[in-house]
Amino acid sequence: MSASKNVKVNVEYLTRVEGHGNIVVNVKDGKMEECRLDIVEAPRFFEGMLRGRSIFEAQHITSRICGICACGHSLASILAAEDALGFTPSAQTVKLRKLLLHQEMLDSHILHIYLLVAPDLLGVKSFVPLIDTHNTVVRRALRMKKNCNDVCDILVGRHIHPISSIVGGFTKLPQPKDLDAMLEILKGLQPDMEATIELLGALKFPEFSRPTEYVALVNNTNEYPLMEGELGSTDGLKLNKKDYRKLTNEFVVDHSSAKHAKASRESYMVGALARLNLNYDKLHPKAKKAAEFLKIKPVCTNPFLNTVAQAVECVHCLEDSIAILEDFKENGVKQEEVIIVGLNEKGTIPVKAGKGVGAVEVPRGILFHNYEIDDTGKIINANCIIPTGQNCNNIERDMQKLVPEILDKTEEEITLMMEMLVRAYDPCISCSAHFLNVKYVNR
Amino acid sequence: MSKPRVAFFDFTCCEGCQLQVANFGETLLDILNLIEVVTFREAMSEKSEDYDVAIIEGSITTEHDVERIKHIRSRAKVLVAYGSCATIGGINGMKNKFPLDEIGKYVYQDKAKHFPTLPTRAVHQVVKVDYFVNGCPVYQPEFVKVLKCILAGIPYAVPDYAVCVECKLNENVCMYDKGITCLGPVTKAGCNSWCINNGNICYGCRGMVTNPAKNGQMDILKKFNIALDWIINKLDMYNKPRELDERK
Amino acid sequence: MKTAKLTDSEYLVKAGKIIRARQMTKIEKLFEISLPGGESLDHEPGQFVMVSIPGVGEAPLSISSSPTKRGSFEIVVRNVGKVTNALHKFDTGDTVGIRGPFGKGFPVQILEGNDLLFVAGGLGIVPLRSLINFVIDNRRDFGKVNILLGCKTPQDMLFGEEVDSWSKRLDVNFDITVDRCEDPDYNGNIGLITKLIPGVTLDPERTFAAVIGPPIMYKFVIIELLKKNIPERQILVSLERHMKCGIGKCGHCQIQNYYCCKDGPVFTYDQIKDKKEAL
Amino acid sequence: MQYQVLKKSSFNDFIASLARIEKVVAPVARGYNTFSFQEVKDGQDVAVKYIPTILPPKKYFFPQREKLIEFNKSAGTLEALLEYEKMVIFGVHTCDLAGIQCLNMVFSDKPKDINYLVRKNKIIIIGLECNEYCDQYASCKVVDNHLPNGGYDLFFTELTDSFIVHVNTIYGDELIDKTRLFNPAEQIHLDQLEAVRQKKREIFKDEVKVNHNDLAKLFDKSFDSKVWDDLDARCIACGNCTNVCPSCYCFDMLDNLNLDLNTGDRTRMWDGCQNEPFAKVAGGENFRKTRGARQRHRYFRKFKYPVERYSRYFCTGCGRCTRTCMAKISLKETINALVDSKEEKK
Ligand SMILES: Cc1cc2nc3c(=O)[nH]c(=O)nc-3n(C[C@H](O)[C@H](O)[C@H](O)COP(=O)(O)OP(=O)(O)OC[C@H]3O[C@@H](n4cnc5c(N)ncnc54)[C@H](O)[C@@H]3O)c2cc1C
Ligand code: SF4
Ligand code: SF4
Ligand code: SF4
Repeated sequence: MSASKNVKVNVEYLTRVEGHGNIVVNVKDGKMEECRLDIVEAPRFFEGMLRGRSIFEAQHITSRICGICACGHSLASILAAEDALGFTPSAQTVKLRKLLLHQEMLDSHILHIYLLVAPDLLGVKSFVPLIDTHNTVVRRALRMKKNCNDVCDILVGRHIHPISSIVGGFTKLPQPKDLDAMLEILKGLQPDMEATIELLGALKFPEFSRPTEYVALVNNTNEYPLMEGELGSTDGLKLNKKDYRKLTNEFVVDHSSAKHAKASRESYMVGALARLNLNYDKLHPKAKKAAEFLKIKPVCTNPFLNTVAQAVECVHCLEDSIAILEDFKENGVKQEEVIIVGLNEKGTIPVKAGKGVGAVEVPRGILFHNYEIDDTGKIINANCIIPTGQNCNNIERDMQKLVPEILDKTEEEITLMMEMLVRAYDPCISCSAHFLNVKYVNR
Repeated sequence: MSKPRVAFFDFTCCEGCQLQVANFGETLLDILNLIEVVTFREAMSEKSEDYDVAIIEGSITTEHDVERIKHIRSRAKVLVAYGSCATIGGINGMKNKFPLDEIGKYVYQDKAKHFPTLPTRAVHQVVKVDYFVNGCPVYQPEFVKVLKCILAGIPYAVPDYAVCVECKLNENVCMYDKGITCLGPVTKAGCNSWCINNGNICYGCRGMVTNPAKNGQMDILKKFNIALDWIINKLDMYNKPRELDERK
Repeated sequence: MKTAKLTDSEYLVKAGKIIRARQMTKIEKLFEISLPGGESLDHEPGQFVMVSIPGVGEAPLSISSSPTKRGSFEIVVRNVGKVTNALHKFDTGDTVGIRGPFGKGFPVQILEGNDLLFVAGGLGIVPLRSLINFVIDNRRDFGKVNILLGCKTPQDMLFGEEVDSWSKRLDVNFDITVDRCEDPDYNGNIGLITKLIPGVTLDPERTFAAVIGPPIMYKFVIIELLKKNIPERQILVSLERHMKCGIGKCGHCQIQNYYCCKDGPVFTYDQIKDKKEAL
Repeated sequence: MQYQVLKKSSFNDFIASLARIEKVVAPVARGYNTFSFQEVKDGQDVAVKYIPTILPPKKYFFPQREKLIEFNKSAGTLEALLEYEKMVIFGVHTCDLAGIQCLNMVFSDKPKDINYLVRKNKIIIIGLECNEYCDQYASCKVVDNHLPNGGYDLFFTELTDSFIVHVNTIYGDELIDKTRLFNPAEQIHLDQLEAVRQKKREIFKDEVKVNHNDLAKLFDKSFDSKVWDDLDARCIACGNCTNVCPSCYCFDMLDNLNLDLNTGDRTRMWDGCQNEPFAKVAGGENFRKTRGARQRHRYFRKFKYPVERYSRYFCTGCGRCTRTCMAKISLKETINALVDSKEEKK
């Protein structure tokens, strides 16, 4: 019967994702005629707006690309700016940035797992009904998110659009009492994290598999690479971050809604699952234990399990944060490194013309910022490549493989499955729309 | 009193302000005791066309946005502009510095025609706004304050004095003493000088005070060894769409 | 940080019970308020109280009723902002916080035995009414009484019936004018209140003028009164300023060296004529 | 004993032993030649040589934000409350002592402000003499505040290797007793103190073109001066000058309702006459609409109005307003400009 089935899925305003997207599936007589993810976000023209501004403002502005991965954008922007300026941050600064990125990862993953994905797996439309049915779970989720937020508040003033993390370092450094406060919060988070892993162990994710190329930062240290390293893939690709364009390799497909990216094959995936697939060995031992418990190991080819990979990363980030803080507690924070740059009124950071790339593993995958500046520090050109933009192509291919496999289900069930698939990637549509050449679908 | 039905809508923005709500932690549950959230696309699949309070995030940048905001206005009893994008145009307003087709081409090349866009406007520049929650992102304690005013049905006035006032009350070392320019003196207070407390400058995200001493401020900024266009850039980062008010 | 309870704080309020509430116009509402145990407010005409709603705030409001009215007092609230807006939602039976009475009212002892000219524009009738009714209730203690009222349109006239009763009294000279009127049947005065003053016959030596209205009104009315040779110290005005404490501390109401809340709100023209910030 | 002596070598012990008895606040360096009063535990934390702090010690007597009332609507209760803390303030310069004296007058003027007065009684004040000018902005001599004039429990003057300490109250005396680090002053110390004072009389000069006795008179004639127009063009109304002033005491009252929509408080918060909405009333009228009028009001509130009400200048000469002004509006320059413009008219 499925062979002659007609299915029309048209999800306008995909919810519980960041940004605006539509899913369009059209199956006629069992034949798939259309299957796409449309991006309908209003364009914001960030790259255009950056031109003519000081490189020292880029971080502040690009942080506003995305409210969810604001810290990630801010960090990628800072790294790109420092690369362009030829500035090398201190070891302490790098460590504090890692701590910040960990909070971002934790916060975003927790939001995704609990508030965006869990409702699907528990058969409700949002976390609101869960307040009554699963009150402890909701409270835990909110508490965990609040904890990450509180750490960010102490570290950089706030989580959304961090204040004190800038080109050159930090405008405010944690005092001994701050270190204690952050440690206390994060240690308090550990039991909730265990409960989270347990909860995920009890949830059932859809079964599906489609091998693809997985791309993430790789390096040859023992550290799970999030900010340092080069680009690597499960297909053996190795590239310097400066050559990111060879990876993202954007191309335009006529019928498609987005400017897509491909590396070695027709599409690739970035994000937690890609990172886990590439760098599993470098995870914190506790994270590995969580992975074993959740039965996820490399190379995992089920995109729905991206959520599980996120949970594993949460454990890693939490434990590594605690380790970083304990190290600071033991060795102290050098307060004299505090920096204030503004528009570089005082020439704190020497300026020269140059180009720079920042590549940071943000919650949804690898993020690139790339600036070209003149010898006054004015931005001449800017380019940002967002993880979801890179994933778009892969998502569509997953959709195209998935639809025929579930044609025996009702249209409603198919719709939900498609939404869940897209959501599993934790897409940040508003970001991606700004930077890839997407077809604007009039709403 | 039955709980007012509250809907969140996002326009052109980063959705960070909506996220500030999720970041309340367990306080969120106290808030949900007071209001019934009927639409919150970022975190809920439920949606409703029946709401009392519409909270608008983001600025108005397309024809479609204009239609949509007018529709929402016609249904909502109370309309709240939420965040810099909505209250003053915010970061998106920097776009207004460029000819629209030029900036479109720069970002989207030959596909630019698929991205029709209008000059960035704040919500009150298109429809009537009842409450303003300024800031990029919004300052949660202020949002709670405004929410309580909405519940009590009384107006809320955004402080119309400079961020410096709060900054001084917090006894920060002034950025100008550090040799760095700061927009605190022309920016509306209400954020408890958030950025300066954290060692950074004020970028003006809450919008200018109603009666800024623009010349005096320019004087001061000019004393620093920086080019005029950078100063103007600085003032325009959030406040560019303000000129649409002035022209009116 | 320690905390202690204070029983003698100036900021404590008494629980005022609204015993009557009446919407007078779209934006003005009258409240009659009684204090616990029927305690008397003991005010002078022209004084004000700080009225508060917990969680919303406080606002200075003139006492509109005469001290001769016992057991309760009246205020009239124009809805302009936060507190006044919230007050408009209040009704009979609700409780508001009361501090006061505050400020210097009209010097009743000095006025006794003299002629009086009342000039009220717009909301100015609210505080002036406390003195007018006081005088009417003690009519024998005063000489000639003239009442001049002005408002935007006939519909904006507050206390219509009461004003009517004043106008009908034989021992009171009464006149009224409106800024504009669309009603073709209206045959009263149209124009500014200043126009009414030349027509009043008075003995300047023994006349005290009490003037309350919007800021812009004072200048012009006072010019007319001076033309009538009323001595400067016999012209009384009541000024309105932003106020937060009511007790001469918060600084908002300062008019040069005067605190409007403590040294006023009623001033003689003589006191303020050299104060450029006053009028 | 009126005068006691503390060896400089015992200073750290002194602060540390004070800190064991009571909370101690003192000037602490904040970098960029700025200081603020903060809690200290040891003498090393204290910046004995400092220029006036960002905020004056006023913040302990009259805090930036202070709860006055707490209420519970459903229970129908409303209580006035006082937040206070016992403490010792070390290192108050003579200008700031004068500032506290100004506030004392305002808040004990009837009706009394109990919150201020009780809190003040919990605070022990240790003054510290400036043997030299703090910086070019200080103008303590203009208002004759460069020499101590009461208002403290103990008063420290730095001598070569010791501090000579004037004991002014029994509270001060108790501290001397409790810390056991002081010795009675000898003639040589008193001589040294006199030498310091003598030298001060020489270096501290009237910093403006008018003697301090004639200042109020200068303002009698200055209300319409065009000096205010100049300030109008330059001032940006950031409000810094009033917020840092030790004798400014204007405030706002704010109600807070908790999320239960039932309990809450009424709080007073510093406000300042430079802020745009300060004198605005409903209906839109602003009685000091221009920045120039607001600046004028500020000056008159220092040099004229309080003289009529409290018979003293409310400028303490600390120089904070000039130091902090974005537009570099200088108190001394303004006074001189007023003098000049008066002369021009003649
Ligand atoms: C002595 C005196 C007597 C008054 N008598 C009356 C009266 O009888 N009836 C009446 O309706 N109004 C009267 N007023 C005015 C009334 O106090 C204000 O309208 C009221 O305080 C505004 O408070 P709000 O919270 O509603 O407004 P807000 O929301 O606080 O502000 C609205 C506007 O009012 C201004 N404002 C705020 N607080 C005050 C204040 N304390 N005084 C003046 N303006 C203020 C604000 O600057 C703003 O422009 C009187 C004022 C004074 C000083
Ligand atoms: S105001 Fe700022 S934080 Fe809020 S949506 Fe806009 S860009 Fe994001
Ligand atoms: S740091 Fe900025 S906000 Fe603070 S006082 Fe200085 S100029 Fe004003
Ligand atoms: S300090 Fe300035 S930039 Fe920062 S939140 Fe406040 S208004 Fe916005």
